[in-house]
Amino acid sequence: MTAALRDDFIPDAEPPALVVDELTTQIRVGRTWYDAVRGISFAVRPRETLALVGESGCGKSLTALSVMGLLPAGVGRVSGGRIVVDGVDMTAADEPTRESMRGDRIGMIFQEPMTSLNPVLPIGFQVAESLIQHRGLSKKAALNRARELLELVRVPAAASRLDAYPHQFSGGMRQRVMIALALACDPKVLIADEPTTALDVTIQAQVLALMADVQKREGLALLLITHNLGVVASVADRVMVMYGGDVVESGPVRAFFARPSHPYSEALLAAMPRIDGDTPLQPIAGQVPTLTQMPTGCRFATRCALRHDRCAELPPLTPVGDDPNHLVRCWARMSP
Amino acid sequence: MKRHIIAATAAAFLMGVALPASAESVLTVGMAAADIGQLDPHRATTTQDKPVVSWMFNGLVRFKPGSSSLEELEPDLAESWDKSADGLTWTFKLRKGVKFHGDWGEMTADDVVYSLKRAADSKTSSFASDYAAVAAIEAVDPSTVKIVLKQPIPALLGIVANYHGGNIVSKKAAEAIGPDFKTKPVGTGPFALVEYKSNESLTFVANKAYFRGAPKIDKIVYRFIPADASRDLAFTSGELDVVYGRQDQRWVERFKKEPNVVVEVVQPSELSLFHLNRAMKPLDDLRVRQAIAYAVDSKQMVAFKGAATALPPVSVIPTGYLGTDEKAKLYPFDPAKAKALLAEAGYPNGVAIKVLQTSLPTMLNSMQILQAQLKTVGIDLQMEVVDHQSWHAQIRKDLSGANYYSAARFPVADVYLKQFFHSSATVLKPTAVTNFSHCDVADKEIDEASVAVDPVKQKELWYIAQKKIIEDVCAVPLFEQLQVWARHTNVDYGYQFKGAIHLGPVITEATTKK
Amino acid sequence: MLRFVIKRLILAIPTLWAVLTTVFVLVRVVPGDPTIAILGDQASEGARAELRDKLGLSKPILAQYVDFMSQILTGDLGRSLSTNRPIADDVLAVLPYTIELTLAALVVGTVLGVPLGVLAAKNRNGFADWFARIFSLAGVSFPAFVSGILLLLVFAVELRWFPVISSANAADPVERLRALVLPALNLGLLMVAYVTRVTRSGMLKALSEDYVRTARAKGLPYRTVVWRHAFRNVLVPIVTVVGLYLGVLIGNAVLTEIVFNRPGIGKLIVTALNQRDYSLLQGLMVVSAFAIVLANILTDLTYGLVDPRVKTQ
Amino acid sequence: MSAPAPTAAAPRSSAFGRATRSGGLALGVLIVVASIAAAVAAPWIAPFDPNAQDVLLVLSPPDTVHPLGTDAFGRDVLSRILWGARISLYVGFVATLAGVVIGTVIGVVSGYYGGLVDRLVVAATDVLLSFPQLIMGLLLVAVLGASLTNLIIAIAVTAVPAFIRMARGSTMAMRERDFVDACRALGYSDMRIMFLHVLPNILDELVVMASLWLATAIRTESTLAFIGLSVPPPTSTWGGIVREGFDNLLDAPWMSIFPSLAILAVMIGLNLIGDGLRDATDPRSPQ
Repeated sequence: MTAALRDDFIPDAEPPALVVDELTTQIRVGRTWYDAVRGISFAVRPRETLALVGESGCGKSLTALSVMGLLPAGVGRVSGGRIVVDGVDMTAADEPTRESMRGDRIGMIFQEPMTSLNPVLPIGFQVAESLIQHRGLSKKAALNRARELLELVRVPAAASRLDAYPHQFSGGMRQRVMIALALACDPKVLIADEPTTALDVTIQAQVLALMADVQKREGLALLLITHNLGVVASVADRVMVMYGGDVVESGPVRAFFARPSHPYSEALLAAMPRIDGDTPLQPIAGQVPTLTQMPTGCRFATRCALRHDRCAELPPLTPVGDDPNHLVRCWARMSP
Repeated sequence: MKRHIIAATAAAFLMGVALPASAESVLTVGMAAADIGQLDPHRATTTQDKPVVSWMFNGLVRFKPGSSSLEELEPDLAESWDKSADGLTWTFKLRKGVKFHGDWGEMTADDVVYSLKRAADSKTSSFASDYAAVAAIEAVDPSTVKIVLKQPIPALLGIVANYHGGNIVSKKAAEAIGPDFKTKPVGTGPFALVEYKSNESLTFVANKAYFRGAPKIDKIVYRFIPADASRDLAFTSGELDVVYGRQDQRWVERFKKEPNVVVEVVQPSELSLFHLNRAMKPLDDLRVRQAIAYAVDSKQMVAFKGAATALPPVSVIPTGYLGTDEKAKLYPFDPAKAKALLAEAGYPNGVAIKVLQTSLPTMLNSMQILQAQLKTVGIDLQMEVVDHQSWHAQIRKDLSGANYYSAARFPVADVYLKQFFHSSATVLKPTAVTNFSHCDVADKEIDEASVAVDPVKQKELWYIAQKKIIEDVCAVPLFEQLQVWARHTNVDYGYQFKGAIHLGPVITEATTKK
Repeated sequence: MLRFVIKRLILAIPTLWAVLTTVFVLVRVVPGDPTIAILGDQASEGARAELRDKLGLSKPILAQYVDFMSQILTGDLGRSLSTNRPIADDVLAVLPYTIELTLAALVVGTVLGVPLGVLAAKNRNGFADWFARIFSLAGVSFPAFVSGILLLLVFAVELRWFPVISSANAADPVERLRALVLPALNLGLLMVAYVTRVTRSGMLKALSEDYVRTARAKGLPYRTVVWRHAFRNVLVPIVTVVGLYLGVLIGNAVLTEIVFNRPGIGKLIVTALNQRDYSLLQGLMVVSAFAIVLANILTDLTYGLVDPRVKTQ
Repeated sequence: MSAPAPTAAAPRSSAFGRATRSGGLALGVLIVVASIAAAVAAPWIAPFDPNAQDVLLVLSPPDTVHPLGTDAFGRDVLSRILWGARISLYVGFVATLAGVVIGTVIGVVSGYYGGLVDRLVVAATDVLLSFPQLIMGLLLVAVLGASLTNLIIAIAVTAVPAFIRMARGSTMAMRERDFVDACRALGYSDMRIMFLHVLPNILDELVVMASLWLATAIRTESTLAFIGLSVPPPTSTWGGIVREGFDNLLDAPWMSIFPSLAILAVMIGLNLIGDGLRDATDPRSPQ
């Protein structure tokens, strides 16, 4: 029984564009491989937005890279589970197949717009490149399409800026270029890893709105990786909280915010600044243990106020209350 | 000048392209030097200069090709000559119809007079001192030249031979070309210079009007290849027909084994002398100088260099010169005696001698052997290594405690003795040449011998001079080295190559390449 | 761009002046003078003194300096003390050889060094990495005079692919090119190690950059990612090294020129120094220093081509 | 990431494998330390007196008695290489050290103060760089003669501009950083800021560059030997042996090749150290 199979949140569901099943990703430290993502499962349907939330080092970016097949060679590897993108099993596929999927049926936007674009290549070409690669367009046709894409993401005077270089663009504009780049081949799945973190607040909103707009228009399945619960609240359909490589809680956004159930989720919410601002911010005590020092059971145990003896054993994901879509991994919060 | 280079380059280009290689006979000669020294025959003194001068010029008489002996002089531009009974007046009858290279016309007595006067003038010649005894040179008629001497000299024919100052240049050319004559020499020889590329090569073409007949070789390319190994490889690969060989046993053996190669080891030899500075401590003490003489094992030196190319020294003058006397006994190798002498001189624990040394590898190598030999008797030869020109300059400023110097000279004892052992040649004097030891013990004999009319008396004086110099240990002879040249068998010089007064093979009208 | 070049050239004048003055002073501090080279070692001290007067070498050093500088200012390099040939002629005769050797060596160094560096970076700590690093170091560990002879022994004497005497058939363009191969290889080896090192570390850095991840996320084949995305960014340090070596090679060409029997500025400088041909040496040093200045300007201009962030104002 | 002893037992890999994966630095240190040890121990481990000539053994090829053959004077090449290591390594270390110290001090001062001082330094550096090294070496032999000291000077002189440039560049970058302003605000003297605050921050880079420059210095010695700038005989240096071997390269290639291999080994060692240090100070590199 996996979470993905139980997840039938949208009744008239199309088949999911992205299915991740029992994914385990390992990281090498010295000569030993450590589990950095432990058997996580989820699915994202077209037009749906799944937010992956957690502190840095919790494994959310690794999950994204695993899906893309972009784990740094020799340092990270997928050691178990299955990743299916638009019906293609990425884990079983060879590298050429994965290459043909990346940028075509699955796109990704990275956190750092300042460094994610190649400084020595013109913007237009960078957007056009995947069209030339996957669609076999001529350079001219691809550049023409790139201009349309840049217009789509509202880059002003797109036509005249095809030959411009990244350093001539502001951060927000660059992130728009990144979005255009990721969308170039009309992918089915888009992964956005902290797409707005590096941007000014006002720009953040614009970029988020743009993403949401494009997603609905293009029917994308969006996997949004963020540590910002405000962003989650505003754009996500569902949310999944990760800690130390485990999914500790997942569910529809509304249910999650209404009843955050894992102690870590609670702590995250408590640490989030609010507009009303009455309650003082509560930082989460302690730090995420390093990979080499992870507890074997519940990985949050070292920082958890509700810790008890059973926490030495990993709790299963169980429904919160009677909501089958809202799951939590905690002995203390498990429904009796 | 610029036009000249362009024209020459264009000519070379045309030759290279238009003429198939088989059509002309090109002789390529490889020389161990970075560049030519001087092409002006009256200035040419280095090993790389002398052979090419011999291809371009003639003297009144010439060394028989393949010989380095004064006994074998034969007519060249002069057909015949007479000398007066007192030996002071010489009359030369010139060959008629001899043409200079290019358009510089016929050689006449005027050219001979001009050339010999030029050779006698230190402003235009490096050999002026050879002509010190000449009182007058006159053209009697266009084909007769008279030379009058102040006093008899040991070998007058030697100074009018095709060697050093005796080479005859074109008066018109020398006057018209002026200072550029040094790169555009004009002579009467079998080959004429057409191109000089700095650091690279000299190209000569046959003088079709050569008075002994048109040369069979059409062109000579004389290449400067200073690196021994690459010169050897170019010879092995067939890119050189004739090559200057290393004065080294292993070199000779290696090339003797190669097919179609002839290695020729020829006279004259260069004598390596270790000049001891008698004006500087500790070599101002005869006993220390003698200790060095006893400590030197020239047999071992020869063994290091190899018996094929090196000879033990016989005197302080190279073997085979007119006046070299083997009776003047050298010190035997006797390290015990050396140590005893050192102790007697007050150095029982050894003594250090500071010497300046050139960084030229061949000379440095010889010094290393000497250094090791002297060390066994407790003499510490401390070398200060400087570059070659600095060394030349500094040893002439009397800055070195002793000095290793290797040289061949005109093969008459007089020249060697005067330049190296006569007090007038002592360094720092205006008349200085290469007397580094401040030797002055045989001035009287050297001077008397140079004006002696009786050859027996003359030889006797030279013998005494050598004996005195050896006894006073002005210099310790180390070893002699012969000249080594190799050619491919398809090259025939046209004579037996046994001696090379010009330090290299004379390429004549008879030389062929199949 | 023209203005940039002119400005740089003007800025280089003090450098050239300083080089010239330094050379002028140095060669006069050096013991020895041209008289031995011109007169030979049998000339008397008196004859040599006469020649010194004639060549103006016995004038006060300041007067000589003034003469020299005023001559240079008229654009005349003067005449060689030992051959009396105009120095400009000698320089022009060898300059093409120097230029072709230097450029060819740069090409060799780059063509060998860059792929080795990329290969090493792609296979970090793998066999290829070790091979590339050791091979490139072997290229510099053997001094040029030894490696040159070894190359000649194998390729010119045993295999007969190339001539031993590089300048023998200079009039024939094909032969001339053929003769250039071994010297260029030999001289180029000098810079392979450094180019490999810079390329490798640059590539290692570039391959870990975010934009490389972006490129991979586009589904580009790894080859394309490596060369189009990562490598393009390493061009700047590579150009820096290559530019630097342009100067280094001009100076280090001497050994290669000697071993392969090629004329060249470097070899001429050595000869001039060995003969104490002051005027020739000074003239050549001006040319050599000027060439290095030009090389620097060329390097800076190239930055503008390989990196859009650099503008050559 | 700091790595405590891993829990999973790592498979024992070969020495080479271990070294290549993470121990390049260790291997480099091993090579260099071994070379230094050989140099120091030369008097005890050299099989022969390096200067003992033997006319019967001239240029004899390698055999069991003379594993690396003999030279033109019948001297044992192995012994000469061992003894030569002393001079060659010494020259390399001292020349590099001199280059680093002089270059860095000038570079830091120049970069820190800027202005006229800086301009003069830059101009002087340009002039130095306009002299090709070999020409500089030739001039030095001509002016000063060939000696150990002059050899060191010739090599150090080429290192100085490189270190000036590096130190100057880093200092200029550092000067813009806040902590320098903070130091100034605290009233620290320029000297103190430059050498107690700026210098330690560029030290990493300096050490890496110095290790690589040392490799170059050891190699340069053989090139300079060719033009006559070496240590007076009979003292042996690696470059000197290579140079002497060149005269007999076609008869006795071992004379040039073995010392060249020694140079290669040390260069590899120093480059590994350089790379290792760079990796250690570069936060991007894995581990």
